[in-house]
Amino acid sequence: MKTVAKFEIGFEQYLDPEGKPTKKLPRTANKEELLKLYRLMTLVRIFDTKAIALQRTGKLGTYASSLGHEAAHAAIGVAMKEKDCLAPMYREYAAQIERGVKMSEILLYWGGDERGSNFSGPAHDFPWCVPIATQYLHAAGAAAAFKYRKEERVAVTVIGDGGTSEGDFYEAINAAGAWQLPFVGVVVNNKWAISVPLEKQTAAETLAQKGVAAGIECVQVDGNDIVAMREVMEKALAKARAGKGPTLIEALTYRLHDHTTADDASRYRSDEEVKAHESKEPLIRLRKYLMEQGWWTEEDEEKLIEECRAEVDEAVSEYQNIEPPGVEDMFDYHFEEITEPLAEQREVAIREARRNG
Amino acid sequence: MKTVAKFEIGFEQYLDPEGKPTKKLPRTANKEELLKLYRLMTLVRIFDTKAIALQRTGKLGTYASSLGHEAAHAAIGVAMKEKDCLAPMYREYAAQIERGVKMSEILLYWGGDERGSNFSGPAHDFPWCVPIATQYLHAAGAAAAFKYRKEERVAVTVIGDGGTSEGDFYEAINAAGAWQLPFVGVVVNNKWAISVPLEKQTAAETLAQKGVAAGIECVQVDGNDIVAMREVMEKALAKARAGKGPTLIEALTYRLHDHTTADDASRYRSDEEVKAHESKEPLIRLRKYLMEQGWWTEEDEEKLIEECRAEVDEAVSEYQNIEPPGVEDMFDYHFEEITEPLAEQREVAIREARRNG
Amino acid sequence: MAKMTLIDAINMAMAHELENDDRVVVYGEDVGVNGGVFRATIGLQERFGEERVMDTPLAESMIAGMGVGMAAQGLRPVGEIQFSGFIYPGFDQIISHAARLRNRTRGRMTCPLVIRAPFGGGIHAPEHHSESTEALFAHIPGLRTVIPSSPQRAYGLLLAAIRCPDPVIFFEPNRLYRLTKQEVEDNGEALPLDVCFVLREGTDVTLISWAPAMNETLKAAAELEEEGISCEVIDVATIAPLDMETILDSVAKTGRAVIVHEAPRNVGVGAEIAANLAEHGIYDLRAPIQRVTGYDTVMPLAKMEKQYLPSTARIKDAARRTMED
Amino acid sequence: MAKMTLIDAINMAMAHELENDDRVVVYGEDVGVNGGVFRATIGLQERFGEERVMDTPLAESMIAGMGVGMAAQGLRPVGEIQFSGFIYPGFDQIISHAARLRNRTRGRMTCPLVIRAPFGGGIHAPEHHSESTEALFAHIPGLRTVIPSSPQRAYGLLLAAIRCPDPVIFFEPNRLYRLTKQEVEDNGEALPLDVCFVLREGTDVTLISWAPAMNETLKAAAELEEEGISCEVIDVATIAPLDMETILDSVAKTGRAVIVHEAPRNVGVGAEIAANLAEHGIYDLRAPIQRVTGYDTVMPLAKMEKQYLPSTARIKDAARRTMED
Ligand SMILES: Cc1ncc(C[n+]2csc(CCOP(=O)(O)OP(=O)(O)O)c2C)c(N)n1
Ligand SMILES: Cc1ncc(C[n+]2csc(CCOP(=O)(O)OP(=O)(O)O)c2C)c(N)n1
Ligand SMILES: [Mg+2]
Ligand SMILES: [Mg+2]
Repeated sequence: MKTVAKFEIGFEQYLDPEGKPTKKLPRTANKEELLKLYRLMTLVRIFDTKAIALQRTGKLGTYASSLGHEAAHAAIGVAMKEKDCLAPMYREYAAQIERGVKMSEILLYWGGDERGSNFSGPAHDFPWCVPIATQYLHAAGAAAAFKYRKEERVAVTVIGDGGTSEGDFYEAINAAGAWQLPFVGVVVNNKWAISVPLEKQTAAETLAQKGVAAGIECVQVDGNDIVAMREVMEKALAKARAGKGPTLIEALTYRLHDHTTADDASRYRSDEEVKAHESKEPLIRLRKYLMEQGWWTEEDEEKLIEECRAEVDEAVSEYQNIEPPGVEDMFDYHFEEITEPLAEQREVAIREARRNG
Repeated sequence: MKTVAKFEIGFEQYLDPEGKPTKKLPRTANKEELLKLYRLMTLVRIFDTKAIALQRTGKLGTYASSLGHEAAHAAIGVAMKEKDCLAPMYREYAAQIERGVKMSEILLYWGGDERGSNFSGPAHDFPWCVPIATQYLHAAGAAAAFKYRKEERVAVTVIGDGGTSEGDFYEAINAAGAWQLPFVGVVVNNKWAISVPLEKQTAAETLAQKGVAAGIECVQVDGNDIVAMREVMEKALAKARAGKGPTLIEALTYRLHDHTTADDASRYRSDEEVKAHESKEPLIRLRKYLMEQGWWTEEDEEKLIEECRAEVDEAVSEYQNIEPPGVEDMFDYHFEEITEPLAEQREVAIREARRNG
Repeated sequence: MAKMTLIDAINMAMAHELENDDRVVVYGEDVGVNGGVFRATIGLQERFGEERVMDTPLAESMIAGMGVGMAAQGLRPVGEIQFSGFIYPGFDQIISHAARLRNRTRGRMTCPLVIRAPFGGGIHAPEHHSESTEALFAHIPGLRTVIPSSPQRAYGLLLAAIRCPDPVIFFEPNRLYRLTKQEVEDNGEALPLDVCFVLREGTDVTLISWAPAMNETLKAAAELEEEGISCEVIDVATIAPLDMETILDSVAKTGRAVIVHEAPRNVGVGAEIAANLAEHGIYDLRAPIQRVTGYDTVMPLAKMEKQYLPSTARIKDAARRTMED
Repeated sequence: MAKMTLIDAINMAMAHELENDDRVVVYGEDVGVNGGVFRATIGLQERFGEERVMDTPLAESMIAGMGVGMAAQGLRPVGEIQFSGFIYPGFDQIISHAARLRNRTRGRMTCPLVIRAPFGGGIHAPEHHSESTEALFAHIPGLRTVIPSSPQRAYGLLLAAIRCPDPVIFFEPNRLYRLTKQEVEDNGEALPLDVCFVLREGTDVTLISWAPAMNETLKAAAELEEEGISCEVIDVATIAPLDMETILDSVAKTGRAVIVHEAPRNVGVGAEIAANLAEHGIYDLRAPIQRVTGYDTVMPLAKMEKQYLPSTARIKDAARRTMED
């Protein structure tokens, strides 16, 4: 049989789990940038711990932890420009915080308040997206708008390993390929979709290769290696910005926490498996590298943790001090101008609310 | 960058457009089998011409021609066993006729009568499927049922080039891969989805490679070469039957007619393009090969055409003599037992029908 | 002023908006060179270029979902679904995103998306090509659903839909695409998206209808007139939000109501209208409300579709029944 | 007889059918080891094996579409959609295939498929986890839609759904999953799929409800009793096909009707019930029909959901209003 097409999936890594370079680091891996990233990742981790604690004490609704995913998320945040557009799923806090979303807004959303999605990040960024994989099409649409207006902007979107089984994921990457859109799709492969392990999700050896179906560039990266992750993001963004088409990036990481606070992962996976991944998590390896370089000390670490705690505490008290929304909020954002039938229902609801105090 | 996965897409061909073998033909390409196939393809082509004529004279509704696709369809039909299950799209008449569907039933369906789908083919075969790509999931489900009951049966399904852009297509092949189902998916790439050419449909160089996304075996084949097409089908079926997993097959062919009788392809594609493909169509090449072998003569050809015409004419008169359905038919097949509200509406409709004579 | 068909008016409205608003793009399966399978977009790609009138891959969730993305980023996308029976794969994007983006972000992002689709039965088309699906969309908060039934209303309502800062599902009765011609001026004047149209005044009974069934409803009114039954005829047209005021006013006058639609009866839009009449107009009603609708069956294939569709005769019967009480 | 919760009864019904019918398979996202996110399928994989209780990839169209395929080939698949708000990607397969296969093939093929999904609000869940979508399914010809609201009805109706030779959408009010316990015998006795349940007899006003709102409706009835208003309470439960006879009989007796549901009002199932009352019971009605429903808004996030949901107070108000006329 004649061969008519060939494909190879590459894997990128610069820092191994011990924080040892596996090859020469790229330009972006300088002291200043790496410290910035380390701070961001640390902040998000402390935020995450706090959010889980808030949920456990009834002060927050169901919350999706980002524990272990910090490098993948942070790299997305720093590689993007403000004018680029992010269509996230629901746990990429590091990317969003870097783009200006406040931690209090994240809490507001998981606290059950739509105002959290009217956030301080770029106004053109999409809100959290719960229906799995749908956000990939929003990003493709955004990219089409940028291309149409000849703007040098890129739409970036994120999905999980489980999400790659949904039709919308494929429809989006196929359209991005067909139209050569300025689109970067990230698959954050954390090995689990709630209780479903990757092996049950697909027979594909890598998730990067799903891009082959769309005829687009695709690459796998160590998503716990912030250096590699950033480098791969930067390249994909530059390519997209130059009008050279979309990229699909599979970031290998691991979900160290339960799926959400409503989940109990001990029901379906072993402690040993989790333990085995704890040593590969992204903060340890970056800290080791920074210390090895002499760019970071135990004292720096302690100071940073304190600073982050203070920042998180402030966000929490901001969150807790926000006035509850009025019942009219439920009605006022459905149409630019409220419709007649809705206006009537609004009156009923306001009356009800008054009656109930 | 380290390479973590590699893929190659093979292309299968035995007979070139001139009917010349490009390599040694397989066992199935013996005189008896090839003559059977040639007869089937000729019958379907004559049927097709007749159906279009019926539509043009108001005796049939919109009809989807299979002109040019005969080899791909016929190979599917002969390679499958009766116990296997076919989930077709809407133009694979050769496959269906081989499996026992009557031409009069095909006409009945396109004539706007549901009874056409209560056909004489295997009772477990799915009916025509208009919502593009949905049939791929039915086949995956059928395959799951066969696997569950440990039956040595395979579910075969067919889609067009356009259909490979739909989410259901990907969800089906991914599930088939994840569960290693006895599933064979055929993509009949006829280069056009109504007026949309393949280049606008996807950036993928081949449609076979879409199987890479699902981690399943995939192969491209000259779909106008009945020998290659059959061989590839037989192999995929044998593999599936042996419990060794699914295959995705891209069959390269060309839609020589309008999309359907409601379409006018001259609006969007050139005569030259169509002409260029006419010489590559499947009947010519098989006839040339048969004649070269001394297995077929002009007289055989004339006789065959006459026989086929007679057979088609009989089917047409069968179609035209079928009693029109009663209005109660509209109600009687929604539930095993008609529901109360529907029974009331049925009475109204019967009264109405009586009034209108 | 030119006399034109409903589909010409649709085409003219899109051309008008493409001409006057850079943010407008038209996209969908076969809308380019082919001009759509019904030719609604004919000539638009030639005139406005491939960047503004785009053929898409074959994927309805993509059409809806990318529409959300484009609209959220400042475009005014006008997507076509080839037939309303193929809109279902896009349902999730419409209900979960198009209809919710403004509310979800408390107004930060909006979704000025129009999804057009040929609609309804009566043209002897193949399976799935004749569906009446308005009830599924009318039930969705945050969405507008509009169905014109004359060339003038098609033009004015489509302009309004494209200019609307919120998502609109715009169904086009394909049976009426070329049925009659009407003078339509290309004056850029939009019609309101939340007011019903009183097409005929009368005193005995109000016939309330929309979409292709308007045709049989108007015929019934004319024929009933000859029998001495005076019908007021309302084209609901803006299915959601529903303008009950116009309907209630009319029924307050006539005391009788017949609701006519092609979609299945059970939990159809006719039910909502009847429920409102029962809630707010019960003391005006001089006879039970009548619904003349499609049956609660799958839309049949061509041979039976005439028997499925509400006929003029059935509408007349229903009106007469209201006069008996 | 054991006292158990509604979710226990669901689990027991599935176990009963898995035990007694080889054709039954349970499948969906996280239904295996994890037992479903609410634990409805807990222990089933352990007991019946991975071949009969299967975790699927994350894809709802696949769950619905493969369900059609499995059902057409002789299995009795019971698919789970993780929350009713995630059923939309499977909508096309449900409406275009599950509901039509028997009709399309004139009975040659059938689709005995059950799709279960947790349903409704009130549990402070994240976005999209609290939707009430019954109207979208009740409108679809060829489909049954069922929502139990007590452990006993959950058991009997789920048995019936699994044994039904036609497709059934089976919604489970997650707010009631663990709210109360009731004695349920594992006797394999199914309930009919087309009869409403009269839960309480009364003479002044009929309260018609279903799904989680049954809880507030029953409370309202008890409290109204103390005020001297005697309520008949109907749990519709079998949403489609709709048993109007039971409802009409009750309203013929009481002369007053209050319909209560969580879904948005516009073109909801309440509209169909009201329309039927107006058509067939108008001369029995002594007061305008009242609908107490969710607002025509997107289901709000947790902080506002209490204000969205029909409260006992609103139901009582509506009942009192019917007594004023
Ligand atoms: C369409 C849809 N189906 C189901 C769910 C319920 N659900 C929420 S998260 C999740 C698993 C997602 O796994 P993955 O894509 O790997 O992302 P991760 O949470 O692991 O980051 C599921 C099934 C949903 N939110 N949307
Ligand atoms: C879901 C859906 N969308 C749109 C259509 C309308 N339609 C019918 S055939 C067709 C093109 C199909 O092209 P392809 O898949 O290449 O198959 P071919 O007809 O060329 O064999 C379209 C868009 C449909 N039937 N179903
Ligand atoms: Mg995951
Ligand atoms: Mg094609």
